[in-house]
Amino acid sequence: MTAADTLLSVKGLTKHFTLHGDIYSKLAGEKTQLLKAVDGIDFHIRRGETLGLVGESGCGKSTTARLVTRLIEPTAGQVTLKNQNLLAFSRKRLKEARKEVQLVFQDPYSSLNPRKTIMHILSRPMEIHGLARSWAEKREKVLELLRRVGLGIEHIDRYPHEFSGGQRQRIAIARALSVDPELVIGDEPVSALDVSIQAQILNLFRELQQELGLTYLFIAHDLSVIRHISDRVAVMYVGKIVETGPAAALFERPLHPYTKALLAAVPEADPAKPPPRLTLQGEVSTPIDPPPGCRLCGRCPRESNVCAEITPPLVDVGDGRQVACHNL
Amino acid sequence: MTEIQADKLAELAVRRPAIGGRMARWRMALGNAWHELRKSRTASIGAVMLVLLFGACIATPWITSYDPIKQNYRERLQPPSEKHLLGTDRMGRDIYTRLLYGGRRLVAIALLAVTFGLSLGIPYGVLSGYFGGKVDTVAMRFIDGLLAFPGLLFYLLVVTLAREWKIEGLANDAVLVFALGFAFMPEVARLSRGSVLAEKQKEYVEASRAVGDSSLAIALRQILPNIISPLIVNATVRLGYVILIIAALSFLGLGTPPPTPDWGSDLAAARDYMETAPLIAAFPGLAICYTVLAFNLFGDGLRDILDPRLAER
Amino acid sequence: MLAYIIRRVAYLVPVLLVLSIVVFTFVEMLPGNIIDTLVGTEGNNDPEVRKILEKEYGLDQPVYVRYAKWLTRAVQGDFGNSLVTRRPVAVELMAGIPATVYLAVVGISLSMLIAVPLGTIAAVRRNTAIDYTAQVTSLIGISIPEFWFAILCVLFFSLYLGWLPSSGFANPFVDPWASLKFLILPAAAVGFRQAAYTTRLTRSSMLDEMNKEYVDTARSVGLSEGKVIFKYTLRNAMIPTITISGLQLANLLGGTVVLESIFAWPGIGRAIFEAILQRDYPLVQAGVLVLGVIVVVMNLLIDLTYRLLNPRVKFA
Amino acid sequence: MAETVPNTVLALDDLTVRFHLRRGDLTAVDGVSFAIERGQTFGLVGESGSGKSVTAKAIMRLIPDPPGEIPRGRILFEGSNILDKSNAEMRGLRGRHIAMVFQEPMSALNPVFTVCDQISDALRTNLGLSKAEARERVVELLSLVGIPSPHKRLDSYVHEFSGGMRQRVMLAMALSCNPGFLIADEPTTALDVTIQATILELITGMIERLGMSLLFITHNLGVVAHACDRVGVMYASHIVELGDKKEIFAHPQHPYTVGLLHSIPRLDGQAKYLTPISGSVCNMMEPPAGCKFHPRCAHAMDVCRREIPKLKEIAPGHLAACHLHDRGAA
Repeated sequence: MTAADTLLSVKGLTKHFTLHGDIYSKLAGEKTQLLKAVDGIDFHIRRGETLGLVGESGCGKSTTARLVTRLIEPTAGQVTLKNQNLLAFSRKRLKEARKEVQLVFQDPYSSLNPRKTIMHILSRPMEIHGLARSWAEKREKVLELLRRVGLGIEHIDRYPHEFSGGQRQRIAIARALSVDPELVIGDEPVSALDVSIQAQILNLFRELQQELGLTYLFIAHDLSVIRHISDRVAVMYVGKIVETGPAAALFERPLHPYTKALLAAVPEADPAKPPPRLTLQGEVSTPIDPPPGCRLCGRCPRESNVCAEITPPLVDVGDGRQVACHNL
Repeated sequence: MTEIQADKLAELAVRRPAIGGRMARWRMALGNAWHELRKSRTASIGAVMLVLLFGACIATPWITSYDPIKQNYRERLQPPSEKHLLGTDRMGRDIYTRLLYGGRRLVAIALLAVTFGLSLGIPYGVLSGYFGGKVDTVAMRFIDGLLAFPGLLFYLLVVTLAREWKIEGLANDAVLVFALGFAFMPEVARLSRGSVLAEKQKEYVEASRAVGDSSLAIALRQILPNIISPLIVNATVRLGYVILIIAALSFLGLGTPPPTPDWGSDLAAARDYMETAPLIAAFPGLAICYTVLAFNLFGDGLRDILDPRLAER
Repeated sequence: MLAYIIRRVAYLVPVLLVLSIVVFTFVEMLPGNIIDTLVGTEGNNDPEVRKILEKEYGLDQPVYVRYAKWLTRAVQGDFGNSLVTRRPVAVELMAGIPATVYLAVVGISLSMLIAVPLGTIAAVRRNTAIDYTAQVTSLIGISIPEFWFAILCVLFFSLYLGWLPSSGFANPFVDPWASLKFLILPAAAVGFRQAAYTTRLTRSSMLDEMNKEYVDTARSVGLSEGKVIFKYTLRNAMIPTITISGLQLANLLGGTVVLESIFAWPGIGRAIFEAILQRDYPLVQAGVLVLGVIVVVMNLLIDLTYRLLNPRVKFA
Repeated sequence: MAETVPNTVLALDDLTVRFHLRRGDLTAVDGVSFAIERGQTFGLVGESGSGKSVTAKAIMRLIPDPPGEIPRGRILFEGSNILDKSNAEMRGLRGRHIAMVFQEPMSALNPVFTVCDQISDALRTNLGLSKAEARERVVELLSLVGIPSPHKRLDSYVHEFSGGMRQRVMLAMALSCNPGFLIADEPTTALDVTIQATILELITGMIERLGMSLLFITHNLGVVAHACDRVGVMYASHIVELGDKKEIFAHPQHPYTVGLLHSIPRLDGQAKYLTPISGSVCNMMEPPAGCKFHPRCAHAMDVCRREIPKLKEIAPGHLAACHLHDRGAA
């Protein structure tokens, strides 16, 4: 892999939220707590590939999406976009970066402004980035976008409430495409949709990637969706990446106990497959003031003494796979 | 792409709403508004009452020929008759005429005051809510301070000041507009801030930021249109409240001094004749009631229409 | 919890500051000054006397110094003397507070007693005659000017029927029967309007709550409809109702100016109103400040009650 | 249609639920019939808006009237029609014989009462326990559903529990009065996959242990595949296919079921492109004439646009409502 192949890389990316940090809490003697939403993660995405980021709710996947787009500012770490340090970007350069990286959100109902027509929603980004000058030019581009995402052109002057969830998600995708981005980040873009619609949208993502050579960071909690769409996968647990690797290998032979547990818990739509079960103990650990050591401590079937003290680093295990576990 | 589609595409690409088109759109919007209004009986009744009220206010000089101020001692305290629809007061002035002129003034003051309050409060609340952080904290503490003024007292202070400075006539009305609007401002600011905070959570705001829209543009062009409905409802109901306040102030003798026609002070003046001519006190009271009720009904109905949670009840 | 209370109390500081500045500015903005009043009344316009008086009243100092001094004294309860009675303003004000509290508390309690059951029934029997009656009555209640309603009450019950005195006050501890007779009309006038608000509020929050899933859950385990409505649902619906009623009580404590003056009720509202008419501005200034403080403190208490009633809200 | 043989706990016969809304009438459930055998778990599966939750509420008689109405059909529970029962009889049935677990325990449990208050209220009303007895029983129930140190969590409020624990509380409440029949309305949908697995295990374990029958409502075919014995597939207010779980997964007969199964991405990563069902669910306010699925169906024929297909037995115990099979049968 050469550096030129890498579109986005993230090193030690960290976001801590402070709880009870203000003066009143201090006056009342409350302890300041740190919510370590994202705690030093590394990953990279190569041009043209899809990296799937999977984990349970609250593990920091969505925060990661917002950090790499600088919708929120990280506490520490580096984000490199096309070999440039995204965090050091000037206002102007950041605006350009907004054109290069686009987001598709989870909730198709709240991600479109209900008071704006589809024409406005899709042409506004072009306006901001000066991609289309005249009204007619914008109009033509918007119609082209609608066609591209499989919507009828007669939809252009309608409002979002006239569309179904799946159609809205198509509009949201069209908006992301309106600025010709290189990287599209999908933050659970199909989890609010019904199965039959979800399949349509997944196919659309695939088609667009092939047509436009897009790069995806695809975030989801549904493992089958991740398996389906991703080339490589990163598994997150409470602010940390515990395992990454090519999708096929990772799903066939998971190495980290958490990945194994996740896979075992999925109920597959096939009565012949083994029933879902949980191979871990207890419930998801808290990201608030987590103890040192591995985040899975206390739940893991393969725990040893060292786990409670030292956070396992993400180490290469060959075949492009990395795992953060002391007891492989 | 089929040929028909290509045609349609070309047509859509070229067709731009012309002026006539825009007019049509307005007409459609108006039609839709009426259609929506019909969904709520409360709102329709309120709307009809308001149309009558505004109509009477606008048409005042044409629907009465009396002078509201000129006294006529030969016709004091007359009961309702063909000549004087609602009778005359203790100065022999036609009550119907005084009600019309008083209402005109009252409604105008209320409308201006509420508009003033909205124009102060909306930007204040929207910006405070959108930018958040320390600015927001300070701004909201200031609002809390203003909200700490109990009931009528703030108006009493302002009206007193106006009296001491001998501000009279139109200037006095302007002071009233200012005071009432300023007192409405904290509520508007709070409400719009609350809506902005709720709206800010929605992903379309994040989406706007993600495509590189500027903060001010997001706050004003994206968020503002979405928070208007509760504000309209609030302002409508507030109009009724403002009218009650103005009436109460003039009832207390702190409004515009006589002989200016004024429902509140006319009512106060009629108190002395309550036993002999109770109708004189009844009419201004009924007029206030009608006006406030109209605004309340309309506001209530509007809330039902605009609040999707109530839509299916 | 503690942190929350500390936070809320700390928030009071800027609020009270705004309040005090506005109240102070009010007197500052009056044309002329206290010397004019003093000198003017005595027909003496000697510049020397003015100078001495100015010094005595500290008017030669810059405005912020005077504000600081005034505030320091006000915090200690010293608001100066009334220009009319020459007695300390604090004494004059304290005399009015009990009557105001008496009226406000009785009025609010009366309204809650009527409005909560009425609002609940209206919500449960939605779109029936009871509901429409309750809705129309409460709409009229919030639309009718309270002074007009009061006058109508006086007209009917005092002048026409002669059952009740038209105005006045008696100490309930001295003559409870007379006091009650004096109380009925003003309390009804306060109560009617409040009841109108509270009925609407109870109805709409009951409707909100009745749509929630926990109501179905309660039914699905076989609880009786009465229990579902009056225990499970009403308890939730009462949270906003009690909160708003508290706010209204706070407002009534300072806002019954009109009713107090119609019924010659010797409360603080009437005291301030009369002070305005008599141009007794130290009393006005202090009165508004005191009422503002009462409102602010009441709001704090209501907020804390709300948080106690509602286990969902964390003290953060 | 549904025979009330003694072994049948619940039988729905031509159940129809309609809502009269401001915008017009909406038939949420249209002629639904199925039966649940004693000790069996019946899975009702369908996408959002298909009418599965309304069916559940109808069984519990929780459809608000107005705007809801049940113009047709019977719900036979233990042989007698629930819809004919008086309110008092219904109260006796609820909790003690039929109970329900809702999707969102956070909104389905009362926020201002402690967990103990809510569960013991049910116990005291239905079983006439004293306050102390009820409290003891609540501890038992909470430990039964796997809440650690239940005597400590007794006086907590719902919001103080985590998502998975909340659903356990919900289950404890439903099981509190030993009902023989449980309705679970999307009990795992709001949960993460690992928690979903534990709750699923808990529910199926409980059902088996207590010998209960279960109506399991879900949109997740994976859950159905592992938790249910018999399955009914709902689409736009109709049951379109009904049969044993293995039959349905191995030989789906209705084009909708087939499409659904082909829409699910697989964990083993086969199929680069999914074959989704085209279009989107019809507007239930203005449903198409004939088969509700025909606008999305690849096999739609003329008759599909005119006539609503009836459920027909295709193989023993396997029914589908599709005109394609008319031809086969003819």
